[in-house]
Amino acid sequence: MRWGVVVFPGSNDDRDTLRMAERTLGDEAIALWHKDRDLHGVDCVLLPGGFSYGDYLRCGAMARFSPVMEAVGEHAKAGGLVLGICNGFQTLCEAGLLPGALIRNRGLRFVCDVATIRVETSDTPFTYGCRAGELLQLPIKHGEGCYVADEETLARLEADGQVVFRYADRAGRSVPEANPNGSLANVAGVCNPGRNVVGLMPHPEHAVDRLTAGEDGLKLFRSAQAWLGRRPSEARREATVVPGP
Amino acid sequence: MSTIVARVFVTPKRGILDPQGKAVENSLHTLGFAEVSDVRVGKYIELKLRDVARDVAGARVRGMCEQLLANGVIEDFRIELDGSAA
Amino acid sequence: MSTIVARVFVTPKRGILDPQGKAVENSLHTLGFAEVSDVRVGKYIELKLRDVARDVAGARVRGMCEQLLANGVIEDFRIELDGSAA
Amino acid sequence: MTIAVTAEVAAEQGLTPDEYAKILKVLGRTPTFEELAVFGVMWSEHCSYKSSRAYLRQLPSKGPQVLQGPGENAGAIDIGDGLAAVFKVESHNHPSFVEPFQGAATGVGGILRDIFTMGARPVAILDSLRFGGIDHPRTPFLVKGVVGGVGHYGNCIGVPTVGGEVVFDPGYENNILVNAFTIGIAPADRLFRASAAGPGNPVIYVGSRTGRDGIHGASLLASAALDELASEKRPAVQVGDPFAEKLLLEACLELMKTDYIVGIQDMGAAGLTSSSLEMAGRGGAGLLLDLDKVPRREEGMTPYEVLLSESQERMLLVARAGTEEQVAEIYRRWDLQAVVIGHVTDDGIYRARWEGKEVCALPVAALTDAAPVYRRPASEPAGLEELQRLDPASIPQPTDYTQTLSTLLESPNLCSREWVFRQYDQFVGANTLLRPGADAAVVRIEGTRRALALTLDCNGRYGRLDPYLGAMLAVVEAARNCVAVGAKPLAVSDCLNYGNPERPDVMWEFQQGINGIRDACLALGTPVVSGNVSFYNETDGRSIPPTPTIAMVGLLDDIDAMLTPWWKGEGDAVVLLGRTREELGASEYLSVIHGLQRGTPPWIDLETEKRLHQVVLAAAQERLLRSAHDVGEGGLAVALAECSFGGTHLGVRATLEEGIRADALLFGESQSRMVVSLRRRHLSRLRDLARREDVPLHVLGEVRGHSIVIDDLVDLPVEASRERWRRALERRLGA
Ligand SMILES: Nc1ncnc2c1ncn2[C@@H]1O[C@H](COP(=O)(O)OP(=O)(O)O)[C@@H](O)[C@H]1O
Ligand SMILES: [Mg+2]
Repeated sequence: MRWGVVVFPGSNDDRDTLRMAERTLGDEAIALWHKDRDLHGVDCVLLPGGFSYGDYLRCGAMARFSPVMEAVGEHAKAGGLVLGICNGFQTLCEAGLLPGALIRNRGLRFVCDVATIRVETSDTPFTYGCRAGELLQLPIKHGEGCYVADEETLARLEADGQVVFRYADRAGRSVPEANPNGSLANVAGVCNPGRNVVGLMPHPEHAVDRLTAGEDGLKLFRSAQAWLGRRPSEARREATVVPGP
Repeated sequence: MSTIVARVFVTPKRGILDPQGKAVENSLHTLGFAEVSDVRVGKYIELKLRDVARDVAGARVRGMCEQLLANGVIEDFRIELDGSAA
Repeated sequence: MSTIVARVFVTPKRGILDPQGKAVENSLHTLGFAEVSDVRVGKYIELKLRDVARDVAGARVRGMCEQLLANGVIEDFRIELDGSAA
Repeated sequence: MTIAVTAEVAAEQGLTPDEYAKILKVLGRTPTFEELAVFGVMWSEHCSYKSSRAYLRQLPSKGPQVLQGPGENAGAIDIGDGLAAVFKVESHNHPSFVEPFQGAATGVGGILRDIFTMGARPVAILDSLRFGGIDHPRTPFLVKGVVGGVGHYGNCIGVPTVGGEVVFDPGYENNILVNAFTIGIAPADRLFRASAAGPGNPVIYVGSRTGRDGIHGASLLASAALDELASEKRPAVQVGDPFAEKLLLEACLELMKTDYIVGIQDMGAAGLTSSSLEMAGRGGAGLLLDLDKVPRREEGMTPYEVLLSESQERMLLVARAGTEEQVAEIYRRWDLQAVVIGHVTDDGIYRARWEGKEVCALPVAALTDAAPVYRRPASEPAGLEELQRLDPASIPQPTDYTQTLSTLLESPNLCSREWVFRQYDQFVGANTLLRPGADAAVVRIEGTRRALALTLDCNGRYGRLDPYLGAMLAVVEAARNCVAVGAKPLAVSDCLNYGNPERPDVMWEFQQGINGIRDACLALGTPVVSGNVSFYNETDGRSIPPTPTIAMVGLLDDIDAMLTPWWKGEGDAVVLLGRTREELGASEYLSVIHGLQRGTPPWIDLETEKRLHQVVLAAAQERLLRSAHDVGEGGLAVALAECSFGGTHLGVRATLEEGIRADALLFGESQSRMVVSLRRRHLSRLRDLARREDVPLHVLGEVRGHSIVIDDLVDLPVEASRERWRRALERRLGA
């Protein structure tokens, strides 16, 4: 398949993400320059981590206005796949493509670690190959990863199964001690109502190599490959599936 | 139509977590400022507007806030033009 | 002696680089707000003071700024008590 | 307005009467105010190395692996596959004391520029930090600020921070040390030099605008003691903009793929003045600069301010005539401006114009060649011999060794640094094979089977008690830390932090330090390819302990040979390589448990050290070892604990050789020792290797259970003590 990795001024996981898609996944991957309105026919848009526009004012607040984001918005509206990682997640929230917002970590400090993430639903293109309840070890590295949303929004997300990932302990319990940044309900990632746009703070693209941070992150990208390659009959079946809690 | 100074105050919405406000309040208490409460930390943005009539200026700055300076999901904003509320 | 609301404005000192202000100004220009200049981004802190006489309140808040709220090396601060300068 | 130049004005520019006289002589006239200012910064200690240059020449800087030695923005070595590793360590001590967050941040920004100026993409940052006693009221504020600043810059620009040091010692109370190291990778045949050549070629200014930041900043701050500078005389603090530097980095690397560049140099200390003059000096050319063309951030700046501003995130380059527009186009793409501010000339004169008027016309040679070189008087500090005296009999042995070990493991200099490096992005780049927490960091060389081992080391207490040994032991520990991860030590960058060179005792410490580094580097075959000298680290006449921070770069030819310090499997044999002597002098144990900083640092024989390295590297080659760890501060007991703190909760059962007092066995810091673990079936082969190099080998015991058990002296549960060790720093800092 064909991946597109958006490059904003200040993106800094973009090169790793491109390399991952090309070398590890063996797919075609192209960089999408922020000033470019054209997505060059990619199947999936990846918004990488980093500090777009220096994270000045608010993370993702300025990136959201880049010309490329118009195209990303249309791609998303048409049901195209979009995955926002860390700064990419923040940008998708700022752009209104995902609900809620990400604020300063509870501890007020940047935190770099490997976190245990629980997959809450397999009903997104990026968790298609995972089991609900499956645990992933993924790097986190952010200063503003505390997920917040007003009560109705959060209730709706829970009800519609839009919470895709949660911070959990090794036993899979989403307890406060496992929450690295104070996110409400330990939320680590969410999706839009259409479920084709997903954002998360952890870094699956940095967990694709046994020698660095393990390979759990691959599951998300392999899922997207499988989801795009799935049989039409499946597609139809899914379309009728009511999103579970 | 000369230069207008606009001041924008961006504060965390009531009910939205304010980790910074909490931290500052705690530090102030440990520093012995026991009388302090309800600390909220937000942003203060100062800017100059050139050759804009006062009556349009307000609308312009509101536009800036809604589009960029504040995030309506988590923040409220207030505007002052040349020191008086707009 | 009832409750006093104090507002503190912390801004980068003149002459000190304000990367954030620069970035915001550029974005505002690309968003079509060409009339904007001299953008400076600082902190805005709101707090309540319980049972403090107005005349001491000012000194107290100044103390908070010098000790914690502002970094004297690179930031200036201004204080308002119940909406009027202190 | 023009300021009349006198000896007094010269003094204000940091020039001594002699130096001013010399200026009058080489010029044959009175300099203009601007010219005087240029001399002032170029002849400052920071820019001219006038007190250290004569001695730095003694450091070995040659070797088959060296592609670029001292003298450029950074050193470079051959790491195979047609690639070069470009690296340097820099100090930012005084700015970090004045404003910890921004000082540390701009320190990192500066060293990053030194690396990508050479055409290398930075792949790792390390930071060596020294603060006063951890209980000093100001220490937590300084630590939080500095660590925050390092993280802010490195995280934002997207270079992983993978290692360093944190040391607490009252000797740094009023003068903290912030040394930052960066390494980058470039094609070996495309290293860029900072030299101006080709009359008519344009001089191009790129990056952020020039403000009044740090007029005389680094150069002044680094060339005088802090308390000599009345606070109002302290230059305006520089604020770092890592975002601007990220754009600058990408734009420069893009430009470097073309053949437009003749020379390129970052603007660091002494800003435009030193960058332009150094380029002219290296290229043996003249320059003509129109200062009015320099992009400015503020109104009403004077030529003096434009020449001396130390605004960050700026570069100066000389391009081939006719490529101006292409160069500008590349920077525009990254939303940066590239402005032609002058051109190269052939008359060897440095000319600067302001509003059409010439404010500077200086023979470049006069500034560079005529720069003063001092061989300042040096003499051993009084009372050093007394400090070195230590009567072991006067040191009572602990009654409870388990308790003593826990106390050490929770002490400020031995507890985990996790609270620090948790604030640093260690993953970006996707090549970090060994993150902070081991003996050295290991970073894979993109697209190869090779990897770099990186470490910063120094022990200031050793330095204070014997500046020669202290420097030597810093090199030795750094090398051993590389070997411990399976890498061959290749080359060194050094950051020499000392007091006021005008004091004979400090000058003596400095000379001893140079000798120590020279001897160690010669013996270990690790040339010094770059470095930095930081003098005047003193306040109220008290200078810091001699602290020559050593950055060692090692190479792993095959990442599969990489070693970590942590136990791998129950039943593995645990072996001590090297000999334990009855040495307590200068130890962490003596300082933490007995409150003494005296005695002499441990004995070292460089040949013995080298043989230890050969044994461990050979064993790693043959894949005999499952873990390896350097025995350093805190001695054998602390090392065994660290090997048990890998997260698996595996413990160890060890019995020690008899013969010397127990506290020396457990906590003494004898050099040239390493703890390794391996499958029992490999023991005999390891014995052969050790015998061949005649390195003492002692089987301590085995990996077993979930406690650290040493004879009947120590019995410490791994999990509980590891938690206390991990949390100690945070607790002590009240973070
Ligand atoms: N300031 C720092 N930044 C990043 N890593 C650090 C820092 N200080 C210490 N570390 C890491 O913590 C570990 C222990 O440091 P240290 O005790 O100096 O190791 P050693 O004694 O083997 O030199 C090392 O991996 C080191 O890189
Ligand atoms: Mg060390």
